[in-house]
Amino acid sequence: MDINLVAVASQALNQVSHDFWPIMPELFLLTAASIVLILDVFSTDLDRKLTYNLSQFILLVTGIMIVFQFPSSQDFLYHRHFIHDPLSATLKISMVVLTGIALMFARPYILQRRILRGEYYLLHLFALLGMMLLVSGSSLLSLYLGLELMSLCLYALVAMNRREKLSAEAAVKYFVMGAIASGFILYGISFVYGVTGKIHVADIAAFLNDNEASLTLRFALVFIVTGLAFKFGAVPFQMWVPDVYHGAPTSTTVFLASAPKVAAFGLAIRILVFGFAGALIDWQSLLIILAVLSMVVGNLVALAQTNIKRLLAYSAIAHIGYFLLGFIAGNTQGYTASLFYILTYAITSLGGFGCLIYMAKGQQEVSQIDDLKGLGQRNPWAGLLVSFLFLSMAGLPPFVGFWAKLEVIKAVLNVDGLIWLALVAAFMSIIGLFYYLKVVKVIFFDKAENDTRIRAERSLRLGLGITSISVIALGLFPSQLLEFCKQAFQYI
Amino acid sequence: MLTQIPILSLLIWLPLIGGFLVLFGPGDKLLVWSQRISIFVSILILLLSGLLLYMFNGASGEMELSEVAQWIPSLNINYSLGVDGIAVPLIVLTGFINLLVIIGAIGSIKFRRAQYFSATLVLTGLMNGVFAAQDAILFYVFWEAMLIPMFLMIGVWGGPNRIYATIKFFLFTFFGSIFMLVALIYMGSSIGSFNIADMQKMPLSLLEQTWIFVAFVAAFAVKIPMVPVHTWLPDAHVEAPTGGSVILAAIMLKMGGYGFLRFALPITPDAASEYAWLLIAFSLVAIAYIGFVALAQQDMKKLIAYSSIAHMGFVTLGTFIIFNLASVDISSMALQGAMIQMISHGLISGALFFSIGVLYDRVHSRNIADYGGVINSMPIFGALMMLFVLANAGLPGTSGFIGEFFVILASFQTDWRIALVAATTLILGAAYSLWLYKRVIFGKPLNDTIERLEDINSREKVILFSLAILILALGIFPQPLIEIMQPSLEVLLELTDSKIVEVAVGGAH
Amino acid sequence: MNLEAIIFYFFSAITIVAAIGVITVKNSVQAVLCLVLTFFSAAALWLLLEAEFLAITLVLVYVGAVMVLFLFVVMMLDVDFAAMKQGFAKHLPLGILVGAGLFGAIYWVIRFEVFGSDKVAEPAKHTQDYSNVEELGRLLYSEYFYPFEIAGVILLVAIIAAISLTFRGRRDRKGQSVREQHQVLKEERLKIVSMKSEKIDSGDDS
Amino acid sequence: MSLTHYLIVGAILFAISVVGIVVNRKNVITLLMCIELMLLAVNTNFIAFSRYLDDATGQIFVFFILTVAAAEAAIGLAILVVLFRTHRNIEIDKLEELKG
Amino acid sequence: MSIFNQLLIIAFAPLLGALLAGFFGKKLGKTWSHRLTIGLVAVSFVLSLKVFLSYFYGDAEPLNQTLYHWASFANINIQVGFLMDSLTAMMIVVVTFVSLMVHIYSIGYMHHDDGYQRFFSYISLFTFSMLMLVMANNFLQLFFGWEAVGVVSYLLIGFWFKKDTAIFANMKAFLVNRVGDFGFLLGIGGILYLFGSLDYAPVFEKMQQAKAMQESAQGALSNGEVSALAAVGLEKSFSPWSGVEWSAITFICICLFIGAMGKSAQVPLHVWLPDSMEGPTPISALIHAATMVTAGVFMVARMSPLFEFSETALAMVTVIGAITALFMGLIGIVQNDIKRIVAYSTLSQLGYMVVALGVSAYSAAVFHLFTHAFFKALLFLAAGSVIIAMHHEQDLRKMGGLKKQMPITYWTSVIGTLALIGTPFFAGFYSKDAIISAVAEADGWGSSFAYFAVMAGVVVTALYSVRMLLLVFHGQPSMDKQTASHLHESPKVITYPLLLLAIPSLAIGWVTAESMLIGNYFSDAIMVLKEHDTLAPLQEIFGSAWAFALHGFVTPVFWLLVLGAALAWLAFAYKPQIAEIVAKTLAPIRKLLQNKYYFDEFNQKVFAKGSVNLGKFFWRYGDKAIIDDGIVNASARSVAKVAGKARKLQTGYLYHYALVMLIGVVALIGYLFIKQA
Repeated sequence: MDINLVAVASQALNQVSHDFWPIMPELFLLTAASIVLILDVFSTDLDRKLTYNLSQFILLVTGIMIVFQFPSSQDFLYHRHFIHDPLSATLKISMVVLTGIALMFARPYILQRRILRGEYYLLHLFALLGMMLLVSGSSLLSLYLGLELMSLCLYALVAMNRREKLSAEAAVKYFVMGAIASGFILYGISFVYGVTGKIHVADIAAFLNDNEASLTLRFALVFIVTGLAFKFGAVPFQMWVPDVYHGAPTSTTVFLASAPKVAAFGLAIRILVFGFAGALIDWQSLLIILAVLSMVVGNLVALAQTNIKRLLAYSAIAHIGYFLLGFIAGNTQGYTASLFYILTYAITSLGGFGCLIYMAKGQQEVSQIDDLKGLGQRNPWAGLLVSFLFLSMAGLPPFVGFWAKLEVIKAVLNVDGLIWLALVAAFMSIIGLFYYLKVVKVIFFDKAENDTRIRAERSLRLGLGITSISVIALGLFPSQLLEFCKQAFQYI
Repeated sequence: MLTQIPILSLLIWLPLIGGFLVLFGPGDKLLVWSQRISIFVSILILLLSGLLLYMFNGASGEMELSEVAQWIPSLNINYSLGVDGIAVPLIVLTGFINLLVIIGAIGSIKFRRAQYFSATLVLTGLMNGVFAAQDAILFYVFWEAMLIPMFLMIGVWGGPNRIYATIKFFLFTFFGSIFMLVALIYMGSSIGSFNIADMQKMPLSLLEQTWIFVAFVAAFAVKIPMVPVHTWLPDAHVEAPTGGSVILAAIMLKMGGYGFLRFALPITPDAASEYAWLLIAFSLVAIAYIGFVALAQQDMKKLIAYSSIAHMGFVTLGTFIIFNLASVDISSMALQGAMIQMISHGLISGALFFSIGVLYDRVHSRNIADYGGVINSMPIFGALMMLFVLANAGLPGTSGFIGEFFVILASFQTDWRIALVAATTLILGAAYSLWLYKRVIFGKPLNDTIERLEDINSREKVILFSLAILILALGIFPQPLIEIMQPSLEVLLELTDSKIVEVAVGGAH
Repeated sequence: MNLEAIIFYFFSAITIVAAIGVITVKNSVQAVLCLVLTFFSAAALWLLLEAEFLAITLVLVYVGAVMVLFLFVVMMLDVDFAAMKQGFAKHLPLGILVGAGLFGAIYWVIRFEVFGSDKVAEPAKHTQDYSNVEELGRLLYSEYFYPFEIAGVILLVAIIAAISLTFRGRRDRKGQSVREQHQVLKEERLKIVSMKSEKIDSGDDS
Repeated sequence: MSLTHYLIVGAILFAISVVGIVVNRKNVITLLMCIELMLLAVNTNFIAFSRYLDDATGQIFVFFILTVAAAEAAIGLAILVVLFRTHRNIEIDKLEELKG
Repeated sequence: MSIFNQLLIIAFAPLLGALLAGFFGKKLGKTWSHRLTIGLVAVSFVLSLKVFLSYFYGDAEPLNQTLYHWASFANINIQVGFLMDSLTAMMIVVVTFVSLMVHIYSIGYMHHDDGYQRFFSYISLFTFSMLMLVMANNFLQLFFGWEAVGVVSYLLIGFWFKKDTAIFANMKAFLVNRVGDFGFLLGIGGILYLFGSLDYAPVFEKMQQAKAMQESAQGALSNGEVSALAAVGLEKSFSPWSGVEWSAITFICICLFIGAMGKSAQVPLHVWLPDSMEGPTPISALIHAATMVTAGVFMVARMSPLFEFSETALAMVTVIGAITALFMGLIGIVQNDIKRIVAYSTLSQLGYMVVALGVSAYSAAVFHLFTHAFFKALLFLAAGSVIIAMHHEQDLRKMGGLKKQMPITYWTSVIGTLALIGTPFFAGFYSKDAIISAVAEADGWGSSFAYFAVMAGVVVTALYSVRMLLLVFHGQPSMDKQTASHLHESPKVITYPLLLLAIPSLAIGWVTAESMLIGNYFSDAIMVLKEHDTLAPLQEIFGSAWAFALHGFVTPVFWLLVLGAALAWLAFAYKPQIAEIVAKTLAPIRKLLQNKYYFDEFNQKVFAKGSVNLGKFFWRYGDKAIIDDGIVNASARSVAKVAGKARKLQTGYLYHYALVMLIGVVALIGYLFIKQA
């Protein structure tokens, strides 16, 4: 019996070592982050330069690893809890890059505010880990755990500015609402499990292939979609978005508005497309409602904002509405469009929130739109770059936001009977344009209160530069990114 | 060898690169160099435009000097350029106006001048792009991108109420064009190509055509602008700096007309023919109603802005009247009228806005009541302005006459009542133009400021005289222009034949 | 009514009443205790469902650890609980309405026609040699080793986060910010006060 | 006892937790407890399904949910502590600086 | 040199002069400016005379030649070219001759003016424009000339741009003319519609065919006119309003005639002409008496092939002309401004010409145009001479007794007046008598009224002409002493043109009358249907120019003339009290006349003010209130309002957030259930 056990164990080990490669980036990230965690505890460097540099280095290596093990097939691993496919790799690369840029913005911000520093970077890394696991999850369980890993890190990151009242308030709101949303998703999952007896997405898909979706299953679907919508920040589950974006430390907002959205996209694809493809009609109709509401409410309320962070938050809500259009189309082209949309939006909003850090003077936060006054005069380069970002959000050519809108509208137009949705999107983008223009107006037309040039840290300049240059560069040559998004869906 | 020059690309990218070079190169610190570069680039653009005229053959009426490169293969969107007889004159006009605006800015823009140059150059490149694009999405990219420098131009260098005006301008235009984008995507994705020529050939049911046509009208009617979506124009003009007004009036408005000719007519001929009466009606309203409104203006720029709307009414009238015309001759006449009206209005309104700029630079008021007797101190200016005002009133012998003449004559062939309403411009146009002239230029000098005004300097002379010469030359001998356009217009007329293929009803007999 | 039913109804009733208590009692300490009661009775229900391991875990881990943590925090924070339930009754109708609506919706999909005993028959009870712990353990370490690892990471993160949020070390110290110093304006630091020049009386000091 | 019975218990718990969240306007701790209740409802559901499907997966799922809930509770309470330190109270009513 | 080249020189020599004087006036100086322009106009005149004589004596063939293609595309071909025939030849002589005289005269008249060069540039430019108008061989060029003379007239009326009245008058003139042009342009549109071309030639050819058709089918058809048109494919018709049907020809003719009404100042579009006297006097002579204002008459005569086929249009022409002839003359009686009297006289005489057109006596109309150009220019220039002498005083009541100091002016004025009132042997007699006898012959609609008007007009003409002569040159001087002491005859540059113009005023009638009135001088240019030929009876009584003049003494016309002159003498020289008594007894009529029938007031209030107010109304309520405030800004506001309201939903309270989320879930579930059901 002993021999038998050894044999079984060695066999298992063999199999494990054989299958180790696909999850290598995550393992590396986890291990390295843990090591840095220990290093950080013993570090005497008050600025935590080492931790920051190591974090960026880890991101770099992780990114390289993902590129090197970029899959050419779709594999379900670890008892089918893990999926290794181009989509997951694509999303992971994007998230690594976005996290890296977010950290660039975060560094000077937290230095200035003396926020706990080592953990701050590390929580980013753990959140990234959660997102990576999330987008690779292929069972409801692994998806749930990935989601929670990400969310818990984000809750903590929002609360990190411990002396700031707003930050604490935001954290409480985020946490409570997030927990409720998790509860909803779980409740939905429990019914899915109850009806199908399965928790693997592939099994659920198979079940739906053989059986008609019962009312109970669809009911469960509503709960799951609700949870997804919450993570995206789609109306009517968007209430946390403005408050959290506003209250959180700006550096956290930068992060919050970028990579987690991409991860949420992965989650949505895994559940809705991999799992519930058979119930497409049902979630499609739900998403249509969410999309329309998001576009309308997001754009309308953004119009009334004077606080730039809230404005961007509402704009984020509106963008989720557009993003959902691609999803609604329910075909590869649509998902590609949505991925393109969410990626470009993540880049743009990184820059959009990042510029607030860029503009901040000392401990003073940039909170009101009017704080951007005269940027174009004080610092024409920066003014131009920032307005590129806002114009891109408005969906104007030649910026990348235009292609994103074009793609999703095209996706919707290809579905019969949804032309009206495209028209709604078009109409709401007019209102959207108005408040983006308001920002550009403040940047260029209003007189600056003082003429001092802004001297920002190199990492800030770099971050802003990267985001806005990519916004225009991708606007001129969107083809590569489009292909990048397209290949992610080659197995769907 | 000449034929191998990618002239259209050059015409688009040279000003764009020049503009960014000025902005990020010398900037305002080395203003002289900014100025030199801008002027050099502008002259180069004008020369290239001339070269374009030379290279352009035009006999076939088809696209020429085409350039195609893959851009976004997955969407089948290409960087595809080409010009026909409709686009060439507009591109040449753009090059010409660009140079004048740059020259004009040297004296009248007092701050952030390098940025102004840069905005102008960028704008020029993008406008050339609009006229040269043969891919619908490429067209749209230029079309929208163009708004940004203009938005900045009005917003930064404009008058006191510039922000309202510039945002209104932007939103109005965007409002129209976003629906056009939806229509373009719709067509593009259903035929798998965004090539305009393919769209022109694609079969569309009447229902589809109607919706697409509505989208086109939304875009182009705002741009041109037609009543009742015209109110952005007076505001934008009033607040814009001189150069901005000139570009706006001389070229941007033309894009609306160009769009009708390039998109609305050939792509949705049946819908256009179905609703031509409506557009004709709105054109007539523009001519008569706006004529009266112009009469009531107290602000010079606003007056000219309204007169622009009235004049653009002839463009739309000429464009849509063709659906009521049976003969190719008269249809050609209508389209020729519309096109010539566009070119001519580009020159005349440009000249008028420059003239107002000349006055504004000296007196700092656009209010008619602040002027009077300018001719006493500025006789040369007065004489030139006389010509422009008369051209604006459609005097034969100036370019302003031809378009109106052709369009009125052509519309008479369908219904003399249309011509009757259109011809009121003869009276109204003369009334507001001459009344303006009387109040501003004629009379005793109103006050000391007016009495001591200096006549136009050599820089202003270059601008105004060159415009005057062109206005007269075109008025006296329009045939060269007509010859360039005619073949393309005939091709266009063929494209406006009904698209709807009668499906034979299966005989169950 | 058999014994199982009696037990079920008994513990269900306690669960629900205790749960209602959680949201209605004024004192937070009492509320936590209500929650503990809920968990206990729920554990009993779980036992009925033959989930012995989880029932025990719920009591041990959850009641033993998590609820104690709750109590700890409730007592640590110096909160005036007397004022904490004001206006409760005012919002109750709305709450009940929403809750009833939600329950109604849920009920519709789980009603007896869907999951009743004639639709889903209760499987045979497990035999005596069945070990719930063993089955779960086997699954957990084979089929579910991957989620298990993730759960570990989640706990790690929870530790990091909780510590970094609550730990009050002397890490928030002052430091210089080069950037801030760069952006300082003269006016902010230097105040030029215009003063009358003092008259020098000639002759006095000479 | 049919499956429905257990599900109804779960549903009632779920509804109570939701009502608690909506009705409670003062105490954040109660909110956290309501969330625990909600998870309890979910867990009950899972276990009931697990029993009636005769499949241990549901119980495994509950195991993980319990783990996560514990971690969640820890972070939630930590945030609560932060909140108390900045606001000197934990009343939901007073958390309204962020709005509009 | 071919005739075509001569025509080129005739037309473009004045343009060259205008450009030289205009652009290089400062460098050329005053002297060289007038030398150049006069020289070039003189060249033009000499060649014109040569051409004219070749037609008058040499029976030269009409010439129709294209200069260049202005616009040609598809099958449309619009050109610029010259049509030279008898009518044009006559016109170019009139234009260049009067222009030349005015050029010379201006040397003296404008001597002290700052805008000397500019003035010469303008009048040369005018000459060019007028020549382009009369020499046109197509409607485009006609319209070009038509508008160009209007513009130069505008510039010249406003020549003294500091004078408020001048710049008001010039704008008024242009705008009123534009009203006419409005009709004219529509007429051109009709031409294109009906004939498919803008050239004269195809139009006239078609109409000749129609004429031939009609003459061959005379009597066989009850409605010959229409069926003849139908036979050549011109039967199209318009319906201006429901129930009324106009043939296309009628429509075109009426439209064209509206143009003529503007240019030739026919009621009610006459209002600009009296005001145009704000311009320098030479201008009034050249533009507002001799040439430009007769363009309308010329045009209608040129279009006689069209007008002949529209009884309706002809009737309208007759009535309008008759009204103008009589009622504008009446105003002349009460005017005191020397130039305005001449202006009203011009209006009245234009009315005569138009009446003649209306009764198909095109030759008579054109002939009157011809003679009138000379004597009216003469009268204006003489008036100018007086005005200079009076130091720019134009009020008759402040003159008197100038005969002694200004003999040349006086005698030339007398000649002009006699010609104007139609004294036998003078130029005006032939043309006016021909018109009257043609009107008498006519039997179209309104012709009897026209006959009354022209007969009464004779009295009126004599009355105001003689009155002016008496008040200016006879009687007691009423000017102040300062002026009186400096009175002297004008310099030679002024008197020579007077003398030169006096010669044709005196003699041109009996030289040309026979050929132009009853001969076939105009036969290649003017088409008259047989049944419209009202001048035919004249041939019987005409005999020779001499005989006709003698016959003139026994016609009632002559006695009416004498009556008018006698009345004038009685009331203004013999017993001025009579005038006062009459004025008192007919006070309301006098007031009406002095206010020019309130045309100006009416136009000012209704059209000018009305348009501006309408514009303001449209602007305020249409553009601003409805479109901008009502739609654009209101929608922006309401969006902002909704946004503000929606923003309030984000209360900041956690439980609200949870509630919204919950409601969202319940709603989605509800939606699912509903969809299910």
